[in-house]
Amino acid sequence: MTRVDAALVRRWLTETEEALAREAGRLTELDSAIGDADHGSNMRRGFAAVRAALEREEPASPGRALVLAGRTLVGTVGGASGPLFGTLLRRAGKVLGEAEQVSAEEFAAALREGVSAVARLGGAAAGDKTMVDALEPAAAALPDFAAAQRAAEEGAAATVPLRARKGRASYLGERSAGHEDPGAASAALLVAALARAAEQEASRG
Amino acid sequence: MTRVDAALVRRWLTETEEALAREAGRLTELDSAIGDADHGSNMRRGFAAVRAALEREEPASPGRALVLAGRTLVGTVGGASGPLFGTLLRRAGKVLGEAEQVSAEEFAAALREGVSAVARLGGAAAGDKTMVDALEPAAAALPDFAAAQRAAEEGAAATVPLRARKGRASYLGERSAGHEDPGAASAALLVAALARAAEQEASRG
Amino acid sequence: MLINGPERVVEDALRGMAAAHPELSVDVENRLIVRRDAPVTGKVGLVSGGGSGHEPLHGGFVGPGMLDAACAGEVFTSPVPDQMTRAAAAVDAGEGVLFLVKNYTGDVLNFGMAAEEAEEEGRRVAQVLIEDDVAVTDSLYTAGRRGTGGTLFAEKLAGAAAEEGAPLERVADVAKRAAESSRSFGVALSACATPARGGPTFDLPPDQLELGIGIHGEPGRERRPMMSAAEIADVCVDALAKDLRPSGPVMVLVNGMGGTPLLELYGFGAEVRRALDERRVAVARMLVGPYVTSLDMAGCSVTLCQADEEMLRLWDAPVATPGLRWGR
Amino acid sequence: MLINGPERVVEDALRGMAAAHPELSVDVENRLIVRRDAPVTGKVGLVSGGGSGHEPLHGGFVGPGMLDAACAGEVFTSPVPDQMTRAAAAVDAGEGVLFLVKNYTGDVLNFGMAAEEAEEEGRRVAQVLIEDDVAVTDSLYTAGRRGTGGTLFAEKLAGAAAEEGAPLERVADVAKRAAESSRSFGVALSACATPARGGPTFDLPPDQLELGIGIHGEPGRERRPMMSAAEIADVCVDALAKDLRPSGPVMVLVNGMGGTPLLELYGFGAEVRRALDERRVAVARMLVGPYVTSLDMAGCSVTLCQADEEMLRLWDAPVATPGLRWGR
Ligand SMILES: Nc1ncnc2c1ncn2[C@@H]1O[C@H](COP(=O)(O)OP(=O)(O)O)[C@@H](O)[C@H]1O
Ligand SMILES: Nc1ncnc2c1ncn2[C@@H]1O[C@H](COP(=O)(O)OP(=O)(O)O)[C@@H](O)[C@H]1O
Ligand SMILES: [Mg+2]
Ligand SMILES: [Mg+2]
Ligand SMILES: [Mg+2]
Ligand SMILES: [Mg+2]
Repeated sequence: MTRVDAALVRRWLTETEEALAREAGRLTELDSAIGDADHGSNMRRGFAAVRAALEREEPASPGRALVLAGRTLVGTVGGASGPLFGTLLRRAGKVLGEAEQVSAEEFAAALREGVSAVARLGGAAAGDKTMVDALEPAAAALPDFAAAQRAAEEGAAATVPLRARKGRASYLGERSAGHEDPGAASAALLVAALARAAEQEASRG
Repeated sequence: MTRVDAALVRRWLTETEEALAREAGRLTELDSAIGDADHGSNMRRGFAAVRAALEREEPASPGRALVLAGRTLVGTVGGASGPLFGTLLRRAGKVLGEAEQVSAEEFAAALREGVSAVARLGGAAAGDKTMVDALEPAAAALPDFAAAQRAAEEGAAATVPLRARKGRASYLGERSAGHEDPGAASAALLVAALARAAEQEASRG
Repeated sequence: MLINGPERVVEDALRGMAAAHPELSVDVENRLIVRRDAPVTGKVGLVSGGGSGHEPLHGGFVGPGMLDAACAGEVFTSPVPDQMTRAAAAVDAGEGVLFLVKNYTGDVLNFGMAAEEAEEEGRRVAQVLIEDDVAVTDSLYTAGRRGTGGTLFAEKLAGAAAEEGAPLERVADVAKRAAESSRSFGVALSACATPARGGPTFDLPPDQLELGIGIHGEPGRERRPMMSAAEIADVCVDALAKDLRPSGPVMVLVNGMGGTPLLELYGFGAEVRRALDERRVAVARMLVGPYVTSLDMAGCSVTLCQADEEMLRLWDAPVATPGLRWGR
Repeated sequence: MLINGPERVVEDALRGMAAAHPELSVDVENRLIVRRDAPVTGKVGLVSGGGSGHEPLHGGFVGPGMLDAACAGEVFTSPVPDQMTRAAAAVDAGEGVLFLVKNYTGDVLNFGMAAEEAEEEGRRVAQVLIEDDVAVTDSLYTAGRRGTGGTLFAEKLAGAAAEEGAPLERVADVAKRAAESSRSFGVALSACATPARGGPTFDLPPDQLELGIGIHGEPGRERRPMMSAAEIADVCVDALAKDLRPSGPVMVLVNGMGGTPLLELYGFGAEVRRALDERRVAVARMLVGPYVTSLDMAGCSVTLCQADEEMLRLWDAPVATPGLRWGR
């Protein structure tokens, strides 16, 4: 796969919506251990709205699709994850602009900018036990989508022993260690959905 | 035992206090099934106050001891059982008047009047699933104290299948059946304590 | 539990009331909460009380426009006659005293003894019984209907009438009218835990509920599989409307039993309103909150009080108590 | 739970607020509760909001003398920027708008985005952050202190200042002063059950408690064997006094987390008062009740707000909201 178009982005976000519908319970479970037990329903609500918006507006370029998705997340999720995941997609979309197709490299670079924007907005660095721990290594591995998925999943798993320094898990101090960060877990789902969408695209030729 | 004096009444009520201290948990348990889970602590509080009042005031006649005990119950228990058990003892005491000693027959007659006063005050008849179901047969068996104890215990046990028609158990309708009435259970403890006190008196000669 | 020990619960709560409400006079030893300016010249004295565990009822309803005094019993145990005679003495300005009594054997007997004593002391005492709970149907075979949410209407309306300077007979009449115009029905989603027992008073699995409960942690008339808020509202409103047959506007109390979050209670209130609208019952006033509680019980009750113009005027009159407060 | 379904909880509650409070204007679709007379000419608009599940905070604090508008998020989830910009538009009378924001990443980010948008629309917007929870100690390694009970003081005092006609800078300054003068500490005796989860958010045996909890059902900093109310009060007051080092009189909020009966809460209040007396901290005002809750969580928090003369005057100023009401 060398080109990324609006269809691929739509497939990515639809895949994500389905994965979140399946995994919402687990994410909320993770969030009840070190947070406030809403992450699963937050993400699910947000991506259900994203899917509906994409179906309604049928954006013609990957950039527009991402901006629409990001804006929808900001407008429907709330909490910490709404502005953060929303910024990830919106920023990446803005970087891509109006082009109907972009190269995998351009796409990867845009997502990297999105991830930087997330880290800036949240003031979080790798190791703070947030979604950034899954997003940064994944962004670095792009445009190898399969490698990005592995990196995100490893990054999420690596949050388990960490003590949180950002978000509400940080209030637990030492007790935040020993649990996977819910936002990192959902970020890994997002990246895995991207790898699946890319693979489907590749297999379709 | 042919004569009843203040010492016997004091021993009776002290025995009752000790029995209630032991059995308060069970009484509250019974009251939580068909009432409001306070009967054990009510009775315990009341008879602890009775014991203290008797020790403080050392009434010289059985009548005065009973009036003091009854008044103390009215003044410290509250709920349905305070006025009812209070009336039982106060009325019996008033019947006995100032005599320093009374016969077992006089004592039995006074208690029978006390039980009638309870039934009148509460508007309860035998079979309504109240303390009256233990008190009435016991009063009828007096002055045979051992027989009275048996009658009270049987009367209390016989409340199990009944549907309550008085007190808060009546609100449960059919669901009140299948549980022993807490007030009948404590009435049986009261009568059993009397039998014990009388027996001690007899064995002492 | 957040307590120092089961036997200290009521005393500690009264100490807390004293600390938080300098505008009230709290007699911790005798367990009385009294308006600081009592007896109020020219005003009938209003006394209520009952077992503790229903807060803000009754102590939280002491103040201008509502009660002059409340007697606090042990948890779920009616107070003793001594408390009520003392309360009567504290609030009697010579215009007489009204006892507002929830219909439970214990309350009736203890208030009855107190009324006798107060009359022996030369006071004029009237008593009004509140018996509004339609879950208790057959009063021939029960101790009569329980007094629950209707108490709030009786205390508020009679309090307003007394504040206006109405004589004892009229204040009693207003209380009686409020009580007779009120119907309540309660539902439990959990049992409550009493301090004496240290745990729930009965077992209720989370997928079941009890219909027709009172306010003393007792089981209800019937256990049913869990229902939605909308279904529960329909059950409550049907039971109430069948009994009250309202012909004009009603005042509605959507009452929390203590453990139900306000968020859920307001949602339930929306369904009660819908159910009333559907049955064409006009709602003149609506109050939502935990007012007549049963410790930490999860659940709710609905009270309808059929209201004429005068009752609405008395309802709207100013009230300034810890638990209910509006107007001037 | 007394609900129609986890996804309908907030909407249903808003419908209930609309039914029970005709004096408020409730926008169910956009999840806003607004003073009916907003925008009030000559008055700074006060907007707050946050996740639902803390009722009466914030929607119950809308009304004369307190907030002009509140934005309701999903349960424990901060609202979205759209809601806040709409609220700003609804309450801006040209005097500017103050956002009162509890310090949580979600609230800070969403309110921050909304402030940008509102400024792009040409409004003057100030923001004040509330971060009063001393259980969160090391702010270098956390998202800063949480905003909890101090919010009530900030909303009440700033609301009173705005009602007096103070300009935006001064209203913001009052809010800031209230926030900076407040310290809170919370204790859980049980977890809370969120509708989405359908059960408790963590396991807490009845013989244990969690110290240093927030208001989102999260576990605290430390688990301990059960303590008496007196011991808990000492722990809370020690933690607060150590951090605040009060030099003058304080206002005290003894706050229930939702599931603790008022009877217990007042008893705890008595112990808080004793603990303050013993440490020679003068108490100028004391409020006891469930004001900043965490659904049905059993437990409590204590907030101390060091108060000067002006703050006491603003506290005593009239307020007329569903959750807090006094004065004219
Ligand atoms: N400052 C931050 N920077 C980056 N990610 C963050 C930050 N704060 C929180 N997060 C992420 O957000 C997740 C929580 O999201 P969610 O539960 O939806 O919101 P909330 O914490 O407001 O309830 C955390 O698991 C974490 O990954
Ligand atoms: N009308 C009545 N007549 C006789 N006994 C009654 C009556 N009502 C209640 N009782 C007795 O009182 C007992 C309950 O006492 P208690 O639990 O202390 O008071 P309460 O019912 O007020 O909580 C019942 O078990 C019953 O035996
Ligand atoms: Mg969360
Ligand atoms: Mg009982
Ligand atoms: Mg009782
Ligand atoms: Mg949240």
